[in-house]
Amino acid sequence: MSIKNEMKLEFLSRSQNEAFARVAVAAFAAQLDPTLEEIADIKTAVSEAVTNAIIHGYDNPNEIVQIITRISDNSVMIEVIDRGKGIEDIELARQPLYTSKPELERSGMGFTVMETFMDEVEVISAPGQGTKVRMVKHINHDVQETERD
Amino acid sequence: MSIKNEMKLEFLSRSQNEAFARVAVAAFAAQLDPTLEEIADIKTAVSEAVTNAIIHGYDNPNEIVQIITRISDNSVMIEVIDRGKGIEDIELARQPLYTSKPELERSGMGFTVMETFMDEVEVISAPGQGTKVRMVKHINHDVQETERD
Amino acid sequence: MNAKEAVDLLMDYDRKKDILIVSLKGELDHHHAAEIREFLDEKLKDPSIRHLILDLQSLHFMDSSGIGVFIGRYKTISKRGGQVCITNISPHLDRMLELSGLYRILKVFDTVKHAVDWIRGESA
Amino acid sequence: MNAKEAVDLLMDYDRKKDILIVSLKGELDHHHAAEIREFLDEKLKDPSIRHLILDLQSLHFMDSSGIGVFIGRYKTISKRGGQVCITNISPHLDRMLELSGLYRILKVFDTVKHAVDWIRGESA
Ligand SMILES: Nc1ncnc2c1ncn2[C@@H]1O[C@H](COP(=O)(O)OP(=O)(O)O)[C@@H](O)[C@H]1O
Ligand SMILES: Nc1ncnc2c1ncn2[C@@H]1O[C@H](COP(=O)(O)OP(=O)(O)O)[C@@H](O)[C@H]1O
Repeated sequence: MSIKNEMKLEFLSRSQNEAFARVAVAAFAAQLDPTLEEIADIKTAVSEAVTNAIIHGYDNPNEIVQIITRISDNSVMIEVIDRGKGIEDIELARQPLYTSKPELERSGMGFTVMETFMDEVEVISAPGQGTKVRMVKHINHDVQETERD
Repeated sequence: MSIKNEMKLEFLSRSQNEAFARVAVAAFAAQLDPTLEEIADIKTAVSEAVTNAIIHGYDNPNEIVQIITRISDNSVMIEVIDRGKGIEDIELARQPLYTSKPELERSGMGFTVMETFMDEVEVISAPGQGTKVRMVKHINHDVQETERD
Repeated sequence: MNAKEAVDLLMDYDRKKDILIVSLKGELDHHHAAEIREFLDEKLKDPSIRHLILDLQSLHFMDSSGIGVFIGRYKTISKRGGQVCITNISPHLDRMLELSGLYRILKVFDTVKHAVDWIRGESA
Repeated sequence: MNAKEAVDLLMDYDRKKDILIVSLKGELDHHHAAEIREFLDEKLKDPSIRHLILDLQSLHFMDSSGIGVFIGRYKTISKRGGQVCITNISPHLDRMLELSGLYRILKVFDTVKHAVDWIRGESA
């Protein structure tokens, strides 16, 4: 992947930053000329990963969530990183409907949504060290040309 | 100023990131519930400062431009930072119509625009060290309530 | 509309006998989930409400936090023997709801009117 | 419209005898300044164009890079003894143009038609 552009974002672990984070990543990814559907996919996946960092990774609103976004010719790579609690059993965490916070009415569908809406999702995590979710979305310009009005 | 929220943004010194930068800052400042006019002011000022970092601060597209944004109860503070050339004579640089790049059809109005659209503009710069432009905009919620439909 | 409203969640509601109709406008993420949850639970304190229709026509964004909200309200309503319907779903939302298995418990309709008619038919 | 077009600059043009009418859509910043400059300079190679009308109705954003572009084209046109007019200016753009002193050299009109009529009157 030859990198064409890159940005890094850091913000406090507060829920009001969820909207900001997805808008910022979408604005950056817009350089690849994605369809509205592709932008919606990216926004949703970013929202899931950022929400997880805020509610699962950290237990207070004064920690830092980091997002790194890289653009190549036809794909965008997004890393959402926290230095929080980390995940004990990544395989279990990725199962549809698994949530450690049912009391918050979490559905356990976050990772499933990321996997459905992005082309690649990799989770790197260690208890006490934090979590990095790396997602890739291919932006298919050939398909786009015909789909777009 | 008691800080309510904070973010930091870093991106490569390429002109296609100008739009991204102003959209990202505007999305963050939106938490203060500014009017559309206030958002337009902020976007314009950010665009000026980021453009300056890219064309005056650096001479290549692989350097880093940094933006720090802090929100308090009724104001937003934005710092646009480069580690580039720096400014020899800040007073001269801030004069309306002064530009060191007339060959690029720069109008020399960048700092004047920032000063007009923001409430405070401070320029910290040293030759060879880079430039930091710190801008503050007060978001007046009283006026807003009556102005907005 | 100002800049903040674009990413806010707004709620509107209507009442047709034992049916509560709530339309959601804007963005439903984790940040707004608490708000909509409180709003709905406050309304559902009224025991004469048996059914719930959620109109999503103006919901421009939703992540999996919304699924949790829908399931939670479904539990309340189904204890009363009522139905939860959702209407006016965008293609993007459709993929999310499909994925979550919500279609097995919620009824989906094109319009609020169709949902009301169906509930009337069911309980007739 | 897709996401990128929202922050792109699009140009449309029309020709009325010796008047070139260009409408700018989108965002005019430093990134797009080169594009619009090349577009205008290419068109202005045609010496039969004497006047330029820039219609800014759909220009949603402009920073001081736009001022530089306007002044540059003004220089070309005024050498030919022509006029540069701008039309359909938003309040935000108005503050920017006021500030820059551009109103001392450019003529401003509500509509393209008014600008055309005025040029016709002047050169009559
Ligand atoms: N950043 C994170 N830090 C710690 N734990 C996490 C993180 N992200 C996810 N998890 C764990 O993985 C589980 C499943 O996540 P997810 O599929 O997004 O569902 P949900 O957020 O609804 O619980 C979470 O309940 C949590 O236990
Ligand atoms: N970040 C920066 N780094 C170095 N020099 C700068 C920077 N920002 C501004 N300057 C200097 O200040 C001058 C005036 O800036 P400005 O008012 O924005 O006008 P313009 O960008 O049109 O030249 C520039 O021409 C440049 O010489």
